[in-house]
Amino acid sequence: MPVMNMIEAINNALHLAFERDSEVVAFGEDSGNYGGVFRATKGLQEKFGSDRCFDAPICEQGIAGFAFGLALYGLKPVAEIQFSDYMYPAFDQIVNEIAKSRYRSGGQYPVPMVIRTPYGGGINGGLYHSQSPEAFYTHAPGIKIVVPSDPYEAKGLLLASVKDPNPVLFFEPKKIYRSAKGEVPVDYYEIPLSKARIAREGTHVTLIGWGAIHHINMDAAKLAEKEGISVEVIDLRTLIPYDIETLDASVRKTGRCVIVHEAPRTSGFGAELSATLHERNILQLQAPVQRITGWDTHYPFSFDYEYYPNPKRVLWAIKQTLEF
Amino acid sequence: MPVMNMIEAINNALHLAFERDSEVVAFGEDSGNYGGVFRATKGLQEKFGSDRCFDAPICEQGIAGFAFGLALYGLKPVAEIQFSDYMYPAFDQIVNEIAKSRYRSGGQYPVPMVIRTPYGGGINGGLYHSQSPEAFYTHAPGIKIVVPSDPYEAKGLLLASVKDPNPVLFFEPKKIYRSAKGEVPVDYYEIPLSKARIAREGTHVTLIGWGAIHHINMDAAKLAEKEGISVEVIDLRTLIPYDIETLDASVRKTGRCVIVHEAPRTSGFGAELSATLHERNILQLQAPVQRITGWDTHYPFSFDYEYYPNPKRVLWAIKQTLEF
Amino acid sequence: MAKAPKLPVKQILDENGEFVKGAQVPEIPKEDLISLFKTILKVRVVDSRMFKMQRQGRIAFYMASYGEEATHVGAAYALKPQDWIFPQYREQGAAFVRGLSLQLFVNQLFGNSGDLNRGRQMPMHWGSRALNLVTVSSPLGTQIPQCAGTAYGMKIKKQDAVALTFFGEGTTSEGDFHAGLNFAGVYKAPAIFFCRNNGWAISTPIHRQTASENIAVKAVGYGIEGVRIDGNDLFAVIDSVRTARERALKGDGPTLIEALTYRLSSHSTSDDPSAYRSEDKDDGPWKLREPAIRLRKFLMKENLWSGKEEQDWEKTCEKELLDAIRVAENTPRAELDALFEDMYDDLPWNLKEQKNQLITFLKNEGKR
Amino acid sequence: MAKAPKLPVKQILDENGEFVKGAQVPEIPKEDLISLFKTILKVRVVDSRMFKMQRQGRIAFYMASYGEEATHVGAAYALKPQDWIFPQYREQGAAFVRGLSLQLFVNQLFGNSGDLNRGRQMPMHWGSRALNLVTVSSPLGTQIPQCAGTAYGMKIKKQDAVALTFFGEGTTSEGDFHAGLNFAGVYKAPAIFFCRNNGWAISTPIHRQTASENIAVKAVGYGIEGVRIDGNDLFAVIDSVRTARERALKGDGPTLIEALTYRLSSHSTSDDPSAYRSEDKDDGPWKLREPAIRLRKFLMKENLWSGKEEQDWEKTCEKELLDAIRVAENTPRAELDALFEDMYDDLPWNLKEQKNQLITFLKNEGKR
Ligand SMILES: Cc1ncc(C[n+]2csc(CCOP(=O)(O)OP(=O)(O)O)c2C)c(N)n1
Ligand SMILES: Cc1ncc(C[n+]2csc(CCOP(=O)(O)OP(=O)(O)O)c2C)c(N)n1
Ligand SMILES: [Mg+2]
Ligand SMILES: [Mg+2]
Repeated sequence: MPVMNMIEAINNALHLAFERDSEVVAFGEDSGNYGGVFRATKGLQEKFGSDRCFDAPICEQGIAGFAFGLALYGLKPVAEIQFSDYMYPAFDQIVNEIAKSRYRSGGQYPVPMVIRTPYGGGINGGLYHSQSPEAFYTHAPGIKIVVPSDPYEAKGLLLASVKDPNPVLFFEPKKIYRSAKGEVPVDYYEIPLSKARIAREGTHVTLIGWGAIHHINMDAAKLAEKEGISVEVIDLRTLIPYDIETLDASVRKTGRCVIVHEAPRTSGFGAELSATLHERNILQLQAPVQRITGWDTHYPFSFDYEYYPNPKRVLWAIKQTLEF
Repeated sequence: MPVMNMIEAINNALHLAFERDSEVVAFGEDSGNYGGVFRATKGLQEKFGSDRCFDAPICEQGIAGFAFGLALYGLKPVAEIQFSDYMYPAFDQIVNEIAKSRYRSGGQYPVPMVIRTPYGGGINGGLYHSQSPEAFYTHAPGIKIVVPSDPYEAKGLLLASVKDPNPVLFFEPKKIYRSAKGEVPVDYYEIPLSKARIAREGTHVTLIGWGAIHHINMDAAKLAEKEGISVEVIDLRTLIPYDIETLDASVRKTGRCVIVHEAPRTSGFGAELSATLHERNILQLQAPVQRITGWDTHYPFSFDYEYYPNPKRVLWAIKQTLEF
Repeated sequence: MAKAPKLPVKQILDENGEFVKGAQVPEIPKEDLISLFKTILKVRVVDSRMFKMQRQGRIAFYMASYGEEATHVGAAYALKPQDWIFPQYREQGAAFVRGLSLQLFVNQLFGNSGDLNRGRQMPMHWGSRALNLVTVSSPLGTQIPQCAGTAYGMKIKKQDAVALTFFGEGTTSEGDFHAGLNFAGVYKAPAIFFCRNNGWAISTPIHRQTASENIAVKAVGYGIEGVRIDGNDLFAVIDSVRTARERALKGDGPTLIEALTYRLSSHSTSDDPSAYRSEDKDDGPWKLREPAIRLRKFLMKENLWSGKEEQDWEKTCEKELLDAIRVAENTPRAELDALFEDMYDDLPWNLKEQKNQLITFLKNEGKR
Repeated sequence: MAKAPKLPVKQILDENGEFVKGAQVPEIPKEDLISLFKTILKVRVVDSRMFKMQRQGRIAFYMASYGEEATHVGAAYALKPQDWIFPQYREQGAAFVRGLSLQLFVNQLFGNSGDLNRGRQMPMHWGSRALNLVTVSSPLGTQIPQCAGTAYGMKIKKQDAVALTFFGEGTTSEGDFHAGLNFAGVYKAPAIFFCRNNGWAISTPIHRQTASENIAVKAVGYGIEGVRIDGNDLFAVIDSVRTARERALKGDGPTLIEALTYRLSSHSTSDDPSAYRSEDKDDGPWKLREPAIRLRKFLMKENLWSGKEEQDWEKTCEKELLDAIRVAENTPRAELDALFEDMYDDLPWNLKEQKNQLITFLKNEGKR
């Protein structure tokens, strides 16, 4: 099996999706001739023509709306928003249109489509190249939200997202676009949505994360192990609709839970998970569910280390939870 | 003291704000000549001229961006978004610009301004005239979020918002625009932001809500009283930054808590409150914090009764909490 | 100096029901002309009845299109069934031309179990997948880039089809208008952007909406065709849409059509125009210019129509409508399932739990 | 047929440093011309040094403006200190003209404690309240309606001031462009919309950005003035902004200026233009047209400048810059307070708690 980094795996997935289904099209700012600023769509235009992979004008609301129209007509758009920090101009099209079309039309007009977008910090990107805005979209029922954590995951989840009959926002952790490497089958495969992955089994505490943070959590689990703490690490993969069964089971087993995300704490997706896990498992919980998150500030260029959750901060929360 | 409904109180507040400070301006779709589709800005143009109260083109992103520019230049814009369902086109200006300007400029460019917008269901408005989108904005630190629950509150909180040196989103519960009536002093007064109001003291359970839901909660408390249950009802008033002291104290006192909001459950603001109250008070809590909310669907025209939280559903949650 | 190009307002049938001298009259079979006129009358019957129904509290909301009927009736007629229509909301005539039954239309107003939307939307949010009539959505302008996307889909799938979207002049201020026309221009998508310039956006007159000389010149900024027509002239409407359709299919790109008309009705049943405009001064002149007058004159002159026929037809419409209303009022509302379904292709765990919670609650309350 | 009006490209100083025959030459004192040319050279010194600094890993990111210097240097010069500037990001010359010191500029690149932004933003996000220079913000186009708002504020406060915003041709596709120009048009706000049409938006050439004949004609859709100028001609830039400023202050409304130029540099230090354009074919002709060549010729012909002076000046700039870099590199980064402050005018409870949490953590880690 070849080793790929995350961008390569995503690019490979797109090539396969294009081959299998001629109705798949990809577009976005700089997506066509250039293959995207991160090169995720590299080679698609060359191979499949500029009808199917093309540049969009700089207009995120247009990109989302245009994708909606393509999806209505039976095509399968995989649109790219160059940075998730720049997806907000498309917020209305996503929240009021894409998320609502199936419902408001009584099921007549579903809009299966994918919006891919790089997200996240840890790259000295400051306020506008570091955001992790997934939580905003978790409050907009009607869309699915997927966040892969490594190349293998990225390929399988992206192919499942393209096949899914619902709109999917696919958040790609750009921090590890090139650094996360792993063996990836060259053939087509899917990883089912809404199934979390227990990446490491453990008994003392459940640690939940997604995307690039999953690696922080794995590192924290290793640090914890040295101190005799057994951490169960869950890669959530799909945020909406998420895999409550796996979470419930793990939390009931360990009785303790820490949730980690990059986004600001207040109303981050950790809040929903924490509230729900408390509601459902309070009798089994031996400590309150803890959140380690970005602070309630914007992403500060010069304080990347202090802002981005790191394994030691996670370990610290794990210990607090255990000592509670 | 005259009796006013909520629209009258808001209109009165705006008139006072315009009189006290010539830099206050108000605008929005149909805000000028017509005085707004709900008539909140009625009489302002006539009295203060069309420089200070004027119609905006139909373009929410423009309204928010234009207000930003006015605020930078030292004016105090009070912009209206006709329905909060239509605020999403302005999401980028609000989340990436208005919320971030002070921070990103090192404090050089704060943008004190108010965006007023009617929100909420219970009015047979269907998907696009019923939304209660406040939670989206609670994940965007840098702005304050205020939701008044009656005419007296609306006037005092709006005047405090206009005076506040930070950007404020002011969500007005249109369901009770005309039905909520009460005595309102004609003179200028402010109600401080970030202070919750204990509207009814109680000992068995804490009930938290805001806006129109506060009345549902008061009704639920009355129903509960008949069954011998003493409910402490808190009107949150300001969602960001909220009054943690009052919440903590109440929850520690009662040991039980129900949070009610109209918005869909997942990642609604109830999630943040629930997570935080669990984290801080788990040892005092005798039952998990419950949430009564809109369902994780869009707002369905024909199921207003089934969707909108009602006093009986709240009572039901209160009892579940007590029986836990 | 960036002067706007002068764009004449094309008129074919004048206010007196005469063809304008020298005008190229589009070919329209006589029976079609009659049928289109009948549709205009039908829209009026429906509009005025439904307005009253709202006043009686029998439906929650309504939006009439009095004075603007030629725009939507004519534009829809000029299209082919495989063409898609993205409405704004004030184009009920297009729905009727497309073949949406009165029953389905009325069911939507009631949001009952016969409503194609399963009772989920406010009145005036009709649509039908079978008829390539995209369901109305309230947020203004969102349909414009969507229409561009569908049109591009038609192009790359090499279909003999175009996509047309309606919108008001007020909606041209939205960012989505800019997005949609620009994308369509760049990709030469076979799209038709049909602007009903009815002078008002609720209380806001067009000169406070934009300083542009008119709406059609906005086409210049997108490198697409722009035309102005008398929107109360059915012939001009049909002609302009046909021409735009041909251009689009030839690969010459999209057209922005500005149809000059006037909203003689209130904005909606929630609106009171007397608070912002004068019935005499503002509306007055337009009452003489509304589309049915001249069409009636024309048809009568041609002996294709008579007062008697009009009375009969209106009665027929009224009766059909009252029947539809009766049926709709007796149709139960949608099942509770409709509250939770169609969020996704299936029901995720949270919705299953919430549905159970609601059912339990309703049972406890004796409501089920 | 909506034909775009023909808009000639105004040029005053041609590629050979000669005045175009019949051109009205704007009055610019000789010492100002020299100083502007020096600023252009200074921008080049800074750009090329900083580009290298990024390659050496000493700063995180940079964006050069090679070939476009006349646009921002000239436009800023044509304004008055009370006028506000809303930059996009590639207008460092405007910052220098306004008086932003090299030290402050470099501090921003380092995000150290001497940075006016308190180290919070990526490099190239300069700004200064004292200089009416609005801090750069990465989201494209957001500054355009903001500029309209500020300009309107100036108008209703009856100030003798205008607001100018810079943006690239790619940014004209954003909805915010539409919003800003439309609002400014309706309110006749004293705004100047200055588009640097440098041909490319990262890898996307202008013809894939819009099908519009050019950018300036987009003014037509907003009922505002639109002009095209040679953006590599400092005289034409100054002339156009002065004219726009006068119009604005007379109450004649905003102007959209399209300055034709070319981005000879890469988009940013993250970009590799060889992947999407040819240095020979695409860039080649523009290398001969860049703004310094003709200005140098002109000044030399007028005996206002010499090769020796240029060498000396570049050395001076280089030295001043190296000094500033040294200082910046030795300036500590901002205090941790800067992470939490300026979210609001004061620190709410959650930020206080979070700050304490972080400090405790860092202390535990021995990092504080
Ligand atoms: C995004 C958005 N903003 C505001 C509204 C509220 N609104 C509904 S109709 C309307 C006026 C639309 O005017 P126009 O486009 O001219 O269409 P007309 O009603 O005249 O047919 C407004 C402001 C909305 N529905 N969506
Ligand atoms: C809203 C938004 N979308 C996308 C980007 C990413 N981006 C940064 S610069 C750029 C190209 C801008 O081109 P142009 O406006 O022509 O300016 P130039 O760089 O040529 O000076 C893009 C797409 C962004 N910063 N903001
Ligand atoms: Mg209109
Ligand atoms: Mg450019």
